[in-house]
Amino acid sequence: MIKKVLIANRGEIAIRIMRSCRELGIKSVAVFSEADRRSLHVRYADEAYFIGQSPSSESYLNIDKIINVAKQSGAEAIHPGYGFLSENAKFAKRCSDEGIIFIGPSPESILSMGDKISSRKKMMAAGIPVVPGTAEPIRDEKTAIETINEIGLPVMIKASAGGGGKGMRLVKNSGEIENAIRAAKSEAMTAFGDDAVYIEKYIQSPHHIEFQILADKFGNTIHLFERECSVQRRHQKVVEETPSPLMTPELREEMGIKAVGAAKAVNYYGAGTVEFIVDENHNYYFLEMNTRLQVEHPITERVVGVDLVKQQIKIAEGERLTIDQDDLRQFGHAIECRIYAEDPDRNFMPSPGKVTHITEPLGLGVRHDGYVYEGYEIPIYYDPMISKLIVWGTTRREAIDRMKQALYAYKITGIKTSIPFLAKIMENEDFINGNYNTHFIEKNYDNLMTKQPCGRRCQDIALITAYIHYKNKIEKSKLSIEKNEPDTKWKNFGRNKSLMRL
Amino acid sequence: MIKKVLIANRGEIAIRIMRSCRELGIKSVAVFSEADRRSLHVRYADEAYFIGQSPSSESYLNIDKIINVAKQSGAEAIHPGYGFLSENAKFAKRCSDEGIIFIGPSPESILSMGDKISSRKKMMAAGIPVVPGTAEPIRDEKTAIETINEIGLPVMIKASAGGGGKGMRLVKNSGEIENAIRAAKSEAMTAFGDDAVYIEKYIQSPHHIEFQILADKFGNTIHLFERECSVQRRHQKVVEETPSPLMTPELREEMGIKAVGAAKAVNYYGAGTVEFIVDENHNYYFLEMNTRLQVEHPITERVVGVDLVKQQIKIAEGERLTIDQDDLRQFGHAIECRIYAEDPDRNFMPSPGKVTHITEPLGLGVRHDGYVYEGYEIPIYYDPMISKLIVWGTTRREAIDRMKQALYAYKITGIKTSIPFLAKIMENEDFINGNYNTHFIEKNYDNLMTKQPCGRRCQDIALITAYIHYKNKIEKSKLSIEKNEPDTKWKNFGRNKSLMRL
Amino acid sequence: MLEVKINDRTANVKLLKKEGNLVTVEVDDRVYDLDMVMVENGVYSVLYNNISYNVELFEKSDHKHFNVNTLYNSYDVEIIDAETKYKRNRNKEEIDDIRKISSPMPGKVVKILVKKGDKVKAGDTVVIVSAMKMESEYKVVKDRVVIDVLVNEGDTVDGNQTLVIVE
Amino acid sequence: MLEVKINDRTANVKLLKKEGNLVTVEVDDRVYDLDMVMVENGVYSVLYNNISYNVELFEKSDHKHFNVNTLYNSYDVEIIDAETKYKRNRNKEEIDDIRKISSPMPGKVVKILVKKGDKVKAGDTVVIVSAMKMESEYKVVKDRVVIDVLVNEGDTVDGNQTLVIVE
Repeated sequence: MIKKVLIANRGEIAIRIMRSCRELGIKSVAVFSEADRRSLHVRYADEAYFIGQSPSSESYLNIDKIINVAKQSGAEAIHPGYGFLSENAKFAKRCSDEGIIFIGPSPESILSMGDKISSRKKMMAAGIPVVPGTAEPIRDEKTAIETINEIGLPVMIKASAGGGGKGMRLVKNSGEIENAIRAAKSEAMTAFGDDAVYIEKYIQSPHHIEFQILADKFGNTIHLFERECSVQRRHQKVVEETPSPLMTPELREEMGIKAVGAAKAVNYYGAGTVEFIVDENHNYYFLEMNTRLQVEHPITERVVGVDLVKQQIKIAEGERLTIDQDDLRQFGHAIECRIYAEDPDRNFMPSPGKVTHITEPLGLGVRHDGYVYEGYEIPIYYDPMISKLIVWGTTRREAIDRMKQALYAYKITGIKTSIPFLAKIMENEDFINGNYNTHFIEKNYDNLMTKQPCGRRCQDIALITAYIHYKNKIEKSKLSIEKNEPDTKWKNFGRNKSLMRL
Repeated sequence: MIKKVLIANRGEIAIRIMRSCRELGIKSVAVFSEADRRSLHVRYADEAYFIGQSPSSESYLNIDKIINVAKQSGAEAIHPGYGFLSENAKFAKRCSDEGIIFIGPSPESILSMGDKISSRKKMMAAGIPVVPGTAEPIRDEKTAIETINEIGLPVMIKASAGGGGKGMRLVKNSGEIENAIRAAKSEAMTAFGDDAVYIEKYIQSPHHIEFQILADKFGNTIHLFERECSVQRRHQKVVEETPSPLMTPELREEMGIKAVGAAKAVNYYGAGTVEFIVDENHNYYFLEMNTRLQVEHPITERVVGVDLVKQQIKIAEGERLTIDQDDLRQFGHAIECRIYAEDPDRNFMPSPGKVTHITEPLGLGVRHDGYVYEGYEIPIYYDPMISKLIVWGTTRREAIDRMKQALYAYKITGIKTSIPFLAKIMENEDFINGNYNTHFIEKNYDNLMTKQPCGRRCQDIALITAYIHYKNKIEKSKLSIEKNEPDTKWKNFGRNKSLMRL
Repeated sequence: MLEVKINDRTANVKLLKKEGNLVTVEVDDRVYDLDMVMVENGVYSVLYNNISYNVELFEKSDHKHFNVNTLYNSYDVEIIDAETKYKRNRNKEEIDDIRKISSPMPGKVVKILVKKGDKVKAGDTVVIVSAMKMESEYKVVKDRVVIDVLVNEGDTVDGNQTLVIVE
Repeated sequence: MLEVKINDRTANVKLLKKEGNLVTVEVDDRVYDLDMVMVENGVYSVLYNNISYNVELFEKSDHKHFNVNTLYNSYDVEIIDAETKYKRNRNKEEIDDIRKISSPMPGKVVKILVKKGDKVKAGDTVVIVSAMKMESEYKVVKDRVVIDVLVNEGDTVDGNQTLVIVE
């Protein structure tokens, strides 16, 4: 039985893990950098150890220091959270060498899934579909044509030395094939001095859909259904939901079986996520496996009713899974919005700074996983995500309405956040209709950036408030000068002191 | 379709109702008393109207003023919440006379259930068990003995003019009957000048268990299972949970049918609660029906997955229920703790005042319905309940662990609250074993009032913190006097102003 | 060095060292090395031997009386500085025999049962204050004479405000 | 009367009446009767014709610049008092032609690409600041000469702190 866990992380995920530890009666040990002395995870933990300077490389990524704290504090296990060392096979190995339980999969599983080419091969061997394409660069035009015919249109031709969109050609009609190959090769030669190309199936209207996996150390592997993660900005997930509006019961069952197969192919244990790309015709392809807890795990917890962190800990302790695949079902609908400290009006520039005031959304069907508090100064060194808002409703429509309501109630001043942008997503017609893929934000950009018009009255009320605040302040300041305040008490006290000859 | 609702209430329940209105796209109208200008329900509403002085009799209980605001604002409906006018048949009638929808049952249903004797008779007629006893006072000793034999032991003999425990006798054995009757009658005569007595079945180890009802205006009536409300202090509920640890599937089904029957017997529509007293042998008796939303409704919402306020609104709009009894099931376990502004160390004396700081519990399975915020001054005029903490877990044990964790994370300074007392309940062995009835707090009082011992180290840290705070303040104050601060800026500004001859 | 009173215990407290938020403090015979930061107004995060404590201070208006909450306990703490000592001595001489009757909670004066000059007996109720639908009666513990009544029925009063003075 | 600037609009604002939290204010040609209470530090509850508005003020250190948030919009508001007007006139004369390059967000200076005396062309990047794993490049909009570089690589800088001065 694990009695004490070191959480090698910070922010909301550190606190979320500590909560489950506390419910299990497990003591939690926090580590913190210079910038994080005031962070909530330090205050929430049972113990807290300083591990170095603010940049992550000198603290949260420093394996030696973290191992030292584990030994010093007597923690039997380390939970890495997400990010930082969570998918670092070396760290997982080191834990095992030092006799510390790493709450996550084996170093071998992490390595197998960490490398794109090796994991692709493993998946193909296990019968999991991957995006059709060439594994080796092609220099010969004829081979290129043959390959394209084999894969089937549409395809994407990419310079193998490539990047930045140069030497890339999308081919949709068979008449375009030869011209496209030549153009791509010549462009690649000019740009990179190498005309080798890759050919890959082009996925139209791609959806990013992932399956949550749980596996124990005895080979029992289950999935906890899907999460739809197609609302992305610059390949960063912004909104996630479950069930996916694209999913059918048949597709869910089939993909679930494949996801379990993917995990079994690398002897996976712990919690993990198998990511797929899915097109509108329900063709799906393995993308990668995240060998850790995901940011968006709470929507699964809400709809399936399982505490994933507790499951991770139990698996790490060597317990057998007590949940059968057949016991699980999805109840209602959950949506997560990631709240970032960023300014949507300034091209989503990060907005660290001091939180002067915060009102958190509460009530029926609302879960909020955050870490900032009034007076907290958000450091410049780490991820701009400050919290996650998770709502649940009996239907997708109710969940959207509830998210709108929760975003309305959520107020943070002092820093800029993505809340207004998220509210616009909840009001967007394509999103409401569940009619979206990974191009959603790009396609709806103008709509999402349009502000609710606020006429002159609204403006006047804003300026009057500032004016009255300013007036009151001057008034108060004048009174204070007249009355010789503040600090009268202290001055008098000073006088008393000298009177009494201390 | 209702487009605007006036909420004739304040505090957490006003906000909870407004949330559901917002999700349905309905505008909400707040009313507020003098003491409540800064209350959160005023800030959360779309519109807010002042209705009078702080005492409830001059504001929240003033029917004329509330009706006026409804008309002025164009609200088509009024939601009364709980307390205040929620079970006032006159108010419900007045709404109907004025063409305003009262979100609650008909005035007739309120009246039928409002009177103890008439509701008892109606229930007996409908075949709902009531606590066996006499409806009329008994003066004659022989009749008393016959009645006791009819009801069966144990019984309670009560002076009909009674009160304060005088003239009360518990009879457990048949040998005691005659003596007890004589003693009770003589004591009653001495105390009240009247020796008439009532005889009632004495319920040993009583549980307070209630069933949630929903009924539409077409006679469709369902129940949403039970709530166990036996943790009470001075007849006030403190902790509620669902499912009840006492319940069996058979008893649940049987009592559910009776609860639906009770509602039907008074042509009930809307949300309501049928309260029963249940003994350890699973005998149950109708106690009363609350013809409104209950404080503890969220535990039902969590376990059954239905938004009760939305259902109330839909029923009031004249919609048919879309939920069948057979669709409903209980998923997991939920517990509610009521957080009061009171000082458990001073005999639970109320503790109104200014909230200087608040940290709300967040995360998986935690719902928090509150209304106070940092800087808010809790008024002296209203109920001391400041919030409700509702947790959910897959099992009862997980829910208890989660509640402990949430109470640990919940911090309020400036006022005293019942949080430490609630934490002790969650750690109490009888509670953990689900082995409790309405005598729970009385029985476990010493255990619940015992503080976690905190040795000298704990004390020293407390006093050092105060000491360092004091030191820092003096230090800062000295610096400020030397530097001629604060308000230097304003003074300079004053100088500039005069320089510029304004 | 200062005397600090916590509940009924009076301790001698001395700050030995202070560097930023790292402090070394002597309390009677024990020395504590602490990392102590005020994270919110009146809320301290304290690390002692790497154990994390959250300490909340509720400061009374004189800046010397505190209500201090740790996880499970609540303490009354008083900083006894020279001013306090001075006042205490004075109090002893001048006003030792005057008793103030006050309510620890704010509320509304519902009923005043005495007037100036009345003689009251031990256990008599002097004033009733109501807050949040609950009434509290304040009584005298010994036979007394009412010196002054400072409030009227219907008044709203603060916590610890003097309502009646008896002798 | 004062001038108040909101985004690009300048309005004349005059307080006509004030009784507790009830104020009557004239903005240009319109008169507003408002019930306005600061409920939290910098957060106002405003009732206008019984409509409930929540207005959040984020006050800059000079007490005259505000970022004001209503439900859907965010405004920059400036109180133009006599001091501001005076400074503006002076600015025009003295430092009209000096351009300060600053980052609106706090962060760490990752790279400085110029030194004192350098001539830079329109569009050239002058300094790169990183915060929260994201780098932002700051460029000159016209051909300029670098007058001074006020920070070093690796420095942590505040939002709106001047990093480089060009002419």
